[in-house]
Amino acid sequence: MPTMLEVSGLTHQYGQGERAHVAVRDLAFTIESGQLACIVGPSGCGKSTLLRCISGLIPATGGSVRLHGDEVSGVPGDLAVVFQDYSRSLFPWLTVAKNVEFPLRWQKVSKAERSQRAAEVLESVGLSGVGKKYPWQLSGGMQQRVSIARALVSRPALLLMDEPFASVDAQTRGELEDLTRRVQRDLGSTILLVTHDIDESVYLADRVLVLSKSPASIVADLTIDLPAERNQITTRESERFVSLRGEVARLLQSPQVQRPGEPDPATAESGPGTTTVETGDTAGTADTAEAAARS
Amino acid sequence: MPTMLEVSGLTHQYGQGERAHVAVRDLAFTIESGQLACIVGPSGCGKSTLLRCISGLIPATGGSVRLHGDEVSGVPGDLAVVFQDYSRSLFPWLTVAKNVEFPLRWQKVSKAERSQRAAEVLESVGLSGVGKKYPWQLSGGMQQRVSIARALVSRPALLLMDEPFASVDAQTRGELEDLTRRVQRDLGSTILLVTHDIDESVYLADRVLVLSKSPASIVADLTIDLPAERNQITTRESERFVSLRGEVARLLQSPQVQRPGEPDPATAESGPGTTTVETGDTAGTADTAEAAARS
Amino acid sequence: SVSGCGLLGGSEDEDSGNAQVEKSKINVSVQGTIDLSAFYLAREQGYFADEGLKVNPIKVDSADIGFNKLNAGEVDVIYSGYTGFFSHQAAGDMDLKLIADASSAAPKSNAIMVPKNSPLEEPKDLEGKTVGVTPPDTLADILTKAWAEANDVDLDKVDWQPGGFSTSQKGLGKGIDAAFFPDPFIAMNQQQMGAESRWDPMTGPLENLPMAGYGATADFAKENPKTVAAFQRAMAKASDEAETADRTKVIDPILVEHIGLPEDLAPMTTLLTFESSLDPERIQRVPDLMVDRGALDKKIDVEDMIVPPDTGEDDSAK
Amino acid sequence: MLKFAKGLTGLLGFFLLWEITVQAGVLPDYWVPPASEVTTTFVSLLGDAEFLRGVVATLLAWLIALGVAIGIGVPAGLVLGSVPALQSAARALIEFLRPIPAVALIPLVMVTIGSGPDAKITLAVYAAVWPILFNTIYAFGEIDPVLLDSARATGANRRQSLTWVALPHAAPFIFTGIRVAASIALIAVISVEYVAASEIGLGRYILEGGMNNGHLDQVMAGTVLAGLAGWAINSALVGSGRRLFRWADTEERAAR
Amino acid sequence: MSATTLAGKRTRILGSAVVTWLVFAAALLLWELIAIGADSVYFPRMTAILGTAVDLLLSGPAWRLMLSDAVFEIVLPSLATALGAWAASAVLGIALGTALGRSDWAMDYCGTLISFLRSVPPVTLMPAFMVIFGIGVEMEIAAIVFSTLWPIVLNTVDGVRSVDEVKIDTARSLGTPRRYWIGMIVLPAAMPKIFAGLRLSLSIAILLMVVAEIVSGSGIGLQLSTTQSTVQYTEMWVWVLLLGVLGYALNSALLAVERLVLGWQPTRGDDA
Ligand SMILES: Nc1ncnc2c1ncn2[C@@H]1O[C@H](COP(=O)(O)OP(=O)(O)OP(=O)(O)O)[C@@H](O)[C@H]1O
Ligand SMILES: Nc1ncnc2c1ncn2[C@@H]1O[C@H](COP(=O)(O)OP(=O)(O)OP(=O)(O)O)[C@@H](O)[C@H]1O
Ligand SMILES: [Mg+2]
Ligand SMILES: [Mg+2]
Repeated sequence: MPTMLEVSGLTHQYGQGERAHVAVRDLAFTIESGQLACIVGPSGCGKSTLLRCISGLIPATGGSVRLHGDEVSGVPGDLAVVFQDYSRSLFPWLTVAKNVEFPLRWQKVSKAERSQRAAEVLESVGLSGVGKKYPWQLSGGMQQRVSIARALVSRPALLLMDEPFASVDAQTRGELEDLTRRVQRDLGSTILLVTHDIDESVYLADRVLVLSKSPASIVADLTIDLPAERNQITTRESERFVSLRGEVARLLQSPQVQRPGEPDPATAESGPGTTTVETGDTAGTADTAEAAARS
Repeated sequence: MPTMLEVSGLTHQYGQGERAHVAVRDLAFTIESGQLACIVGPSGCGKSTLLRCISGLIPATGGSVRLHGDEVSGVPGDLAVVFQDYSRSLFPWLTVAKNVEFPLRWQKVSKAERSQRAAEVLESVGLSGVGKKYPWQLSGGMQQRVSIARALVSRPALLLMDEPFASVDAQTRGELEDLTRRVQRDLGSTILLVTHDIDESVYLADRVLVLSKSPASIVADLTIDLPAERNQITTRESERFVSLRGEVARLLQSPQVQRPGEPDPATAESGPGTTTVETGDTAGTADTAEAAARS
Repeated sequence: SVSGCGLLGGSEDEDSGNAQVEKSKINVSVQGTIDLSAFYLAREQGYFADEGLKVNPIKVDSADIGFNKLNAGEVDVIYSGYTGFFSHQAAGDMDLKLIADASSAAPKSNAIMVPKNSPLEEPKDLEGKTVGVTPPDTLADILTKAWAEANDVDLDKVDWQPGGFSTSQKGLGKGIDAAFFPDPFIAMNQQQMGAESRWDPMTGPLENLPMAGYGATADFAKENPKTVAAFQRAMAKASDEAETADRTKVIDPILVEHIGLPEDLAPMTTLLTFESSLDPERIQRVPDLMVDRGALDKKIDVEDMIVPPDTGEDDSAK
Repeated sequence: MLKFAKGLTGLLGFFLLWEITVQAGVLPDYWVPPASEVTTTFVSLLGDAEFLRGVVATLLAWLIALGVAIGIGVPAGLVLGSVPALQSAARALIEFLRPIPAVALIPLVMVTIGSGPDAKITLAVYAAVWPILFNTIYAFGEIDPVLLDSARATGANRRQSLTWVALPHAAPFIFTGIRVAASIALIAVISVEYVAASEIGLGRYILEGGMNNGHLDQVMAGTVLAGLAGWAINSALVGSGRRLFRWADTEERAAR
Repeated sequence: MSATTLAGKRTRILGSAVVTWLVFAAALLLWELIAIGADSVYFPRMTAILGTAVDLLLSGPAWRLMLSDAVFEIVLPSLATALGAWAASAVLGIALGTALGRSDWAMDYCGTLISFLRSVPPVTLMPAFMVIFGIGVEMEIAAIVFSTLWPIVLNTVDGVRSVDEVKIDTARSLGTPRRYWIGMIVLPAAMPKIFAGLRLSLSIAILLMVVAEIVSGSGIGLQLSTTQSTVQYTEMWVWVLLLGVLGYALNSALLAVERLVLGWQPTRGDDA
């Protein structure tokens, strides 16, 4: 598969001088086209910052992000973002339907098709019939689903989702997870999804990137070798699932960077784990290790 | 234990005329002083509305809410709310520390004590050292924890929390859950907590209220008979925990109101469940059943 | 441009002249002073029309605005106190010509007024008091100070309040102890507040001082000699008539109708002397006085500024 | 309708106060004619065709001026609000020019563009553009960055985010700016007519009344008409604003 | 956070100061060139204006920083009047705006009156002001307050009314007592909009100062009317440009205050 996204040496620092805060330091990873990668990491470690840098909303203070091999500067087309702050990301002066149609405005899509696609995607997130309401007339979970619908409507090639299911109930969450995988399969979208739910990350992902405490660096890069077709009940009950989620949980709790060559306690313990370490940039990894040691 | 909160026949309708939307219909339950009750229910069913009515932020369109036996009109003192929209509920013109100190301003608390208490409570939510920053300089999960800290700092007798841990990572979440139970025990606070996480509701609660789809009515009122001292690992592994969470999950999936006398398929299956049905208001329950049938 | 729009009130198209004059329709900037009654008399009696002129008065609040309009070409002729003409001539922003005389000071036509029951007796009493005039180096300011100096008042000891007539009027008795007024302000102040005319400043060196006249730009005068002459003839006729006319029958109705004075007030005013001569020697007193008082820094020769009246049938005699 | 009645009550209260102060001799009636006298003059003026033509001229000039001010102020405000570099360059000149009073510029304007409609419109635009420009810039400063990011993330370019996100977000506050500007423009038009003695207009009419202080009832009647016109304009603006910005109407939101 | 705020704070401030002076210098140069071309008494050359300005304003003794008597007798009193009146109007306007914004009842009754009053041209009210307050500084202050009040009131009402619902709910749930409400929630949230009104009315204050001084015959306004009547256009321009300088200085001061007060705004972001 061709490489969709290539992040190398990515560093982002907020502010300057004394008040400077390094949110992300020297991150490096690549995502293949069509992959669904989940990012997990402690609160405040820099996940949202990472997504913002990838989406070009903020320019990284160091390193580079490449999409299809081109350096990202500015927001690339063909991209959609679900923000963590979903309620603030909806336009209060537009109805729900108009909010969802919003990204289609600058595409050559007829008005009729626009509203039809908006209705479809609203239905797929379980929100048929609220199109005429305003966002502030919806509950929190409904607003979050509107923002997911808005991201999906333009059928983006790259989808960045920041804790997209945090405010919906378990059942809807399951449905949305399945929807996400369906979108990945049907549209071939590449998806980067931040989540705090370890089960969710394993269930959804082809790969799980585990980040360290702030400033974020990659602790582990886990390939999820579950079958492509997943099922909320059977997949979650499968032995492989349970072992993988155990692995992610352990990695999150003991955030040690494994150096290539050294025996890795986590993988050694968890048996047939497929923990691989980002080896593309040795210098980067070494740096990251230092950073982790410092923190 | 004395009754802290008594909700009876509570109905709330947004808007009027054609655009009217009944979010909560004819709810009735009571919470004893010092209890921690979790509310679970599908997205958009009316949980946040219920909390807003209880806190007196919006007047219910029907029914009554009594605190310590007094009808609630206006916001009672001794109450704190963690809003679902945490990022919007923080005051952007105040630093984090000042945000947390906010509720202490009108209490007879000296300035020094105020900032000390704020620092303490910030530390207890894992946020020491960010007091001087502004809310928008924090990550989503950190903002959410600030709003929790602000609710805790005034040591409220009644604490209403609307999905308070939705944006924090698994480990922090566990710590915050334990903190919540500690607050309940140490301060004797009564806590009403909305969550989408079934495990969380069972782990945290003394009671779980399961709500139906919109308009919300009570599907079940489950007493959680786990030991008061809970532990993230052992409690969650205990057999009783697993059976209870299975029960809540089933209740959420098949939202049928059980009538007294009739055999309850859910409880019948799950064995020693302690599902009790709100029997205080039979007419109300009948109504709710109808509503459930309609939806 | 938007001025083409009729509703907005843009100026209509200029007409060209007729057999008698180069330009038959002329705009004249006028003020609210009572010596303009000669001008209105000329209009009412059809003296302008007889000369082939259609004269359109444009009322302005102060001569400054009138001069701006003259400069912008919005008016062709301006009525102004003489000091205004000489200030502009000296500044060089316009080359001006005087084309008709209007008035000179008559006894009691101007006054230093004091509020009712004022303790001020002698001009010297003004020292230490607030005296209302117009902005420095403009007419009332020059006149009042010239008069005060002639009466041995130390000008530095007086607190001059240069707000102008309207301001002096409202402040008289409330912060202003005395003020220079022309009519109709004099009559109005007497009638409304019982203020008194204490001194006539237009005495001694200022007696019969020329007060106001009509002017145009040199260019206008050069390009429209017949028009100017026609205006001069009409104004001279009207001024002479006004000077001798029956006050109550002729002048007062004009004051009410055109100057806008209330009916009961019009007869109470004291008229200036209507002048028709445009005599350079007489008028020369004004720029000389201005140079004296430091309002002009160089001498101006009135003779050069005057368009001598063309007295029609006397043409050959001249 | 009830609201209208309440508003009218407030206005009538003011007129009553005015009448009483004058009648009681607190204010001399020869300088401030009593409300009743002004009202009589006012009513008689409404039948005066010449006067009404003046009013129409004034209102038309006002309308054009406000339109031009909006056309300049809003786009300029959006651009200045979103491009800080430009803002600091422009700010110097703007802040320098802004406090220079139109009154001081009247002679120059008269010399360059005369005292006709062009002049009053120019000066009214000059006076009215600032509230719009300022409120636009400030509204822009207040915008939630998450909203802008959301728009950019959907592939909207700078211009598109400006028109579709910044503008609607700022709209209610810009609208307040327009309301402020509307009365400032009216004041400017009338003032120019008054000071520069325009050929026709409400200000011109007031000027004639005030000359020699002869007809202060006429001055006051003209002034009252200016106020009433401003009120009518404002009501129209508020009415359309309520329709336009329903979503921002806090009362609507509070109607739970 | 957003791209608009990315440039470093220091470089931006430095850059903006340089840009500011460059813009000024360019404008002055342009003026000089145009004036040479136009050759009109109405538009004297900038060098002439600046020369006159130095004579008028900067010819005093060294111990007074060269400031001449005119500065102390004309400029400073005028400035004090404008600033004092503006400050009074700010206090009054914010108070009134807050009261009206928080009460539907009050706005119902006063809204009409306010929109009536704020459309009344202050020029035509000058006679009334003169009669009520006499000729002098009180009348000038009254005229300035009357005109600067409305933008502040309107913007405050707007700001007070558009406080985010969630923040209001939060404050209510935290039991914020009435007396703290305005100072701690309403005003901070409305502050950006109030500042827009304050800045706007600051220049209106200078404008009305001139208008009032022309009628009352004092200060800078008198200089303007005198120089106009006596056709001293170079000097008139000195006063006109001085008004610009004063306005610019006052506005810069207000901006500094604003930066302090509104520093919390994310879009102001000296941190992002
Ligand atoms: N301001 C409002 N105006 C009109 N309808 C509203 C308003 N707020 C909420 N609603 C409606 O009321 C219903 C209940 O909303 P509520 O926020 O209480 O749900 P919830 O149970 O908290 O959902 P979630 O878990 O998604 O937060 C929803 O259907 C919503 O559309
Ligand atoms: N605008 C900002 N200015 C300064 N610091 C910021 C800003 N935004 C974020 N930060 C800091 O950067 C760090 C990373 O923030 P980020 O939002 O990327 O975390 P996150 O991984 O998304 O956390 P969470 O899971 O809680 O959302 C945090 O410590 C935060 O305080
Ligand atoms: Mg985040
Ligand atoms: Mg909710």
